[in-house]
Amino acid sequence: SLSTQTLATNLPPDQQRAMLRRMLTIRRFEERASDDYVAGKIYGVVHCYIGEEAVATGVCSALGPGDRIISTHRGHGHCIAKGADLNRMMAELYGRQTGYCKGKGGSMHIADFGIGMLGANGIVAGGIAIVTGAGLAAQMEGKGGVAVSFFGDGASNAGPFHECLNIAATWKLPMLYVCENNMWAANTAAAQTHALGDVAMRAAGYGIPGVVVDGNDVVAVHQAASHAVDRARSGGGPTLIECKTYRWRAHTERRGQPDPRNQSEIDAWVRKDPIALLEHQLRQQGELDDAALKAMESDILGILEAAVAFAEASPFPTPEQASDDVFAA
Amino acid sequence: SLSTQTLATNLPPDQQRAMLRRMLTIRRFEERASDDYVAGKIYGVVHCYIGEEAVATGVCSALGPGDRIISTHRGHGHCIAKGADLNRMMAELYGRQTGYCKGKGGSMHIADFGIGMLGANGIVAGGIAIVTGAGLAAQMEGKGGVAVSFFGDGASNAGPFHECLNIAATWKLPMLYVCENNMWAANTAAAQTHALGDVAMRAAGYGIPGVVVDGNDVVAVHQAASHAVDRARSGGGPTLIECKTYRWRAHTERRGQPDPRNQSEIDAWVRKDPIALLEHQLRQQGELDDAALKAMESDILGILEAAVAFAEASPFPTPEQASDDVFAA
Amino acid sequence: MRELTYNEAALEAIAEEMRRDPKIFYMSTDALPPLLKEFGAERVRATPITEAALTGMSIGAAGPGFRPIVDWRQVTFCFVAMDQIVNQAAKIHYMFGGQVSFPILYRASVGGGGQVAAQHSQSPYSMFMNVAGLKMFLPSTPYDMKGLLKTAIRDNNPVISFESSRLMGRKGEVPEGDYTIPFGKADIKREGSDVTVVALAWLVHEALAAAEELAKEGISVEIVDPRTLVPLDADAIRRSVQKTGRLVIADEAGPTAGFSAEIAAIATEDAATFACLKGPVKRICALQVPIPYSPILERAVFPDRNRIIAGIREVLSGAKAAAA
Amino acid sequence: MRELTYNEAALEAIAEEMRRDPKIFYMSTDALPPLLKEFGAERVRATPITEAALTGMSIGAAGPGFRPIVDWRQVTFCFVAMDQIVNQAAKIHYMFGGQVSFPILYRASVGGGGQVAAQHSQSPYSMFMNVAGLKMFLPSTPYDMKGLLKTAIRDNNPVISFESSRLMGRKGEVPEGDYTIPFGKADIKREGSDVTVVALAWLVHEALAAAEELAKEGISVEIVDPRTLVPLDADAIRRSVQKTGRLVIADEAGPTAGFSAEIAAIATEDAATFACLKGPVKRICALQVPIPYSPILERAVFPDRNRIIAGIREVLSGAKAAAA
Ligand SMILES: Cc1ncc(C[n+]2csc(CCOP(=O)(O)OP(=O)(O)O)c2C)c(N)n1
Ligand SMILES: Cc1ncc(C[n+]2csc(CCOP(=O)(O)OP(=O)(O)O)c2C)c(N)n1
Ligand SMILES: [Mg+2]
Ligand SMILES: [Mg+2]
Repeated sequence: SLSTQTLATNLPPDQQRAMLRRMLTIRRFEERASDDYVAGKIYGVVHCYIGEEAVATGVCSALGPGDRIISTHRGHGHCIAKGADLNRMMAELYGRQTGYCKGKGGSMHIADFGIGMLGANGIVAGGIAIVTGAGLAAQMEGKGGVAVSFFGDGASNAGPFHECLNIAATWKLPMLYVCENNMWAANTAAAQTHALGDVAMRAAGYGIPGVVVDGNDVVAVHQAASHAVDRARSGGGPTLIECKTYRWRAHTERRGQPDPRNQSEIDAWVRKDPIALLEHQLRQQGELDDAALKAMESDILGILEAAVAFAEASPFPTPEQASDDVFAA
Repeated sequence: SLSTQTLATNLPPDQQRAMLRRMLTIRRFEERASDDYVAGKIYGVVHCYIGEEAVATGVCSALGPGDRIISTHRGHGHCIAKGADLNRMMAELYGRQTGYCKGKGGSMHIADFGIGMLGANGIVAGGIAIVTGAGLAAQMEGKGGVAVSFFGDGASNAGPFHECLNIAATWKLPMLYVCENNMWAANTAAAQTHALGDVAMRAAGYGIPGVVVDGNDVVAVHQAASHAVDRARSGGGPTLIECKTYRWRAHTERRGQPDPRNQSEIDAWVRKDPIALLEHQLRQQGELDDAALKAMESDILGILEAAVAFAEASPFPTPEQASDDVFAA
Repeated sequence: MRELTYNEAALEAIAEEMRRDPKIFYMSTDALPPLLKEFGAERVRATPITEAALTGMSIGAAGPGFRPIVDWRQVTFCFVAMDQIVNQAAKIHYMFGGQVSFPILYRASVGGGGQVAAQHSQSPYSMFMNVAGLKMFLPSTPYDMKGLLKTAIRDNNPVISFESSRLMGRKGEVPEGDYTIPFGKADIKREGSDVTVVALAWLVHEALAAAEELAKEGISVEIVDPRTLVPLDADAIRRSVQKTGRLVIADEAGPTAGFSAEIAAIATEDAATFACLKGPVKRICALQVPIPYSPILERAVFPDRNRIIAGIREVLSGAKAAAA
Repeated sequence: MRELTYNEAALEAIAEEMRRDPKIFYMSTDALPPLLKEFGAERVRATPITEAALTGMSIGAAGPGFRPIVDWRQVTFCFVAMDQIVNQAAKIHYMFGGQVSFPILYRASVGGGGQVAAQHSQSPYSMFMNVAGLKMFLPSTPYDMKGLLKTAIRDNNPVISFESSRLMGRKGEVPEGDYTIPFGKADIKREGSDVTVVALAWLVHEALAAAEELAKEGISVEIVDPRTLVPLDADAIRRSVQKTGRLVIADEAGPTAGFSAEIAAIATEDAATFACLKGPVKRICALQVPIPYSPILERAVFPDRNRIIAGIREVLSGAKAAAA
């Protein structure tokens, strides 16, 4: 859109290219993870973020290293956007000792507290209160840090969302509540479970801003997040940002599961590919050409090959290690 | 207020006198219960509704016998307003076999499913989902019944309130959500725990009406409830009604507990006595005189004496009965 | 006889009961396609992801005469509803002096083995056993599943159907049409004389495999499947132990304050049973840790036929030691 | 030595720790006046009635280095937070491979006796024992309370302090200043030789009264107070039973899959202990029912010194019977 075009031109091309790279990395990482899952090298369950890359990328590009986020069951994108190490991510998916969780967590539980990524979470809305505690910690630390809760449209109907929005608003916690409204919760349409189409409307009940953003427009997401971050850092309290987006793939990568969504809906959203949109914008600004894109692509694929190699070369945990880490020393 | 004066005159004097009688009955019942609690004849914990009688009375006078309500830990008023038997109520407080719960429940758990009173509840916000299920039942029964959730300002910050408002709005359940905002949750001021002063603002997030009413004006409460009931019966879905009111007494009747509220705040609300207000309105209409009031008073006291006599004459449960009623046949 | 999977048996029981009784309706965060297709969206409701609200709503719909089924799906999702389960559903009948009944079925899959890590690999039924006022069962076969589910749906109390995720696809003989299995009746899945193994769900099958193995050495294993956890058939368990004199308990859950501890207690607090015990009881359970993701770790945590065999050998040798 | 009540001992421990470590802060639905007065509203926070949110927030504040205390107040109020307790607090350290620690103290009063009926008279610690990843304790004296609370606050894991509502006003000697009591160490509250009584909290005192009574008849009772439930001092319990040969377990909670079952199991699954057992174990617990309101009913539900005495007589006679 033209408006975003203008927005985009406000961002330095390097930053735009960095965002493109992040989004491409997320997508290629998950394409590989999905293949390796089907190949039996990755276990359990894998939820892909493909189609929603602009949300995590746009929000996290508005954060500093000292800021903290929490993720959902669909967590790869948030990890990568916050700067997680791809080797340790892949090694975790492969169930190896060198993984972020030493093979104890898997796809649904990747965390890296060192970079302020407080973890993926297998319970819908389960992370919202945890990261609100990180927002309280940031406020008490007094260093201007903020905390970001990513959650889905489905999670927005759960009690913790309401409880935490009220606490954050009352205590003016430096928080962003980022709803990834991909219109579906597993196999149930948001339209069936939400009284209103816009989750952002809930903000009014707590006297905080509620913003609706095109979640496939990384620049628009970045701008909305930047404003909310400024507000939070300056003691203005929390903001609810609803990003309208869509999940391209089935709820999980397990093959042969039912997917009630109709193809035309999926196709329409694939045409709104967030990566293609930014690519197009960069080309229009004369800041990206085929060569540069090709280089970026192959660079990313190389890094992912290396991550897989790292994972495959890493040892599995030993049976004895099942008894480690129940309690901290 | 004049506006209510006009409202009042829309109601038949008999109905206004019936409301006065209800409110007086609640107050005298609790004054007696409190005395008997201090005297050691009533056990455990007792929460008094005194000062808030107009809420339960105004709402329940807009309901039919087939409609269902749920209460809170502060339940005597809701029971009496829905038409509970004072003998069985008092016998329950006295812990007798003839009590509503055979002595198993006490003050926090009086219920009478026969009259659509689904119970007091000791867990804050614990009843909201239960009565929302009764709203679903009413919708499925298709007989035009409605269900009413009474809850406090404190409960309005808890997850179930949010979850149920969304479900009721989405399914257009025939529900009234009646928030008794008495400005305090135990010893914590609502101002400390609510982002906004009006709980009714939360309704906007679900696209349902949110109404603020003077909770000490029984006629105003009745009118607001009547509109919401009409809406619910005709398939319009739920309404959130916030009644501004105040608890005259400490959080519980246990003596010597701290009460951080300052006396001037209490006094100001005592001057807004809901019973005195309706009495005044009836007198202005020429529908109540000293004699009628005196008769009503002594009639109520006589009924309460009889209730206490019934309770005291009733047997305590036997130890063996502790093992009854765990499961239904 | 016709065979169904454990999961198909459950769906058949529910569908048959829903045909029989129009007061039954079903709530879950995704509607099960076969039920939705047959009974429609009014009776088979896809809901917001609010297990707490659904659990409470089932109580408020049951009081006035409906018979709700709430499918929590994986048991881990019911912890958000724990207040409604422990403080409301379990207590409301007693607390209100039994004035009305609350016929509700809650469904929850339990167990691990799918490398879905700690949050999605849980067997917490013992936590619910500890709460007075809830009935619950955990079937090991499609046959038991259908018969117990029908009993549960007709019961006038809140009942939890724990269902083993490991067994969902497992086939077994299931009669067409109506039959029920009473609560509180254990099933002897295999008769034996040397040692009693009390096992649940998937471990019943592991125990059967262990028994086959040991039979080759002339060790005769009796396998008792309690099927219902509350009410629990203590008599059947005690009878078996009185016969064999030895007790092994096999459970996919961790041991601490668990089902396995309860079985050890009901055997050893009973004078007649204690008098027959030839050696210490043995619990074969998961390690008392959250369940890890990586397959090697996960296998190390869960009990299986080999650990059951080792446990049986231990109690037998222990007994010998004592005899010697 | 100076005497404090059980409740005062708790407050003193918390205040001393908060003075020592500025990273400690306190959240609860009402602020405790003495703590609020000394430490102010930033460190002693009155919150909305959202135990689930508080419990989750404590995890998110602990990860980055704070040491939160969340006072659930009555244990019944923590069931709304069960997902955050079971799925998050208990598992997060393990699930994330131990990359950071989560030092959190949760406080919860337990028990009955106040005629506050089913929802407000609960002793569900066994449910939490069944969950891997949580430490917990339940003191019986003001001295133990102060020492265990300090250990808990300094522990780098989620720890639940269960506190007996019956004992809140009970006085006992408490040293001024700093001391700690290690987790996993039982305390022999009375030495004896004929029978071991493993008891918790209020029932430690009932057991002491029972022991006094029986001493007059020359029956020597040893009373073991585990104090910490997780980790549990199994060795101390087994040593005592090996010495006395008889085991009675006294708990204010119901028996089913409870603390009492676990104690029976750890005694009877240990070969050396089993070999010393002269008779069946005995559980003296609450009836397995929700707790009723009326005093007569409530008294009928809870165990007390008389039921402990009867239980001890039973195991002693049972033993004789076996011997005869
Ligand atoms: C409390 C709880 N209930 C149910 C589930 C099962 N579940 C996993 S993901 C999911 C859908 C979540 O939808 P949404 O929040 O919109 O996130 P999305 O998958 O669309 O990213 C459900 C129901 C769960 N994980 N937790
Ligand atoms: C989940 C839960 N947490 C805490 C409590 C303790 N408690 C009982 S009443 C109360 C205050 C309730 O305030 P409000 O909802 O405004 O009702 P009010 O007492 O003012 O009528 C609290 C905190 C409880 N009963 N349930
Ligand atoms: Mg979604
Ligand atoms: Mg209030």
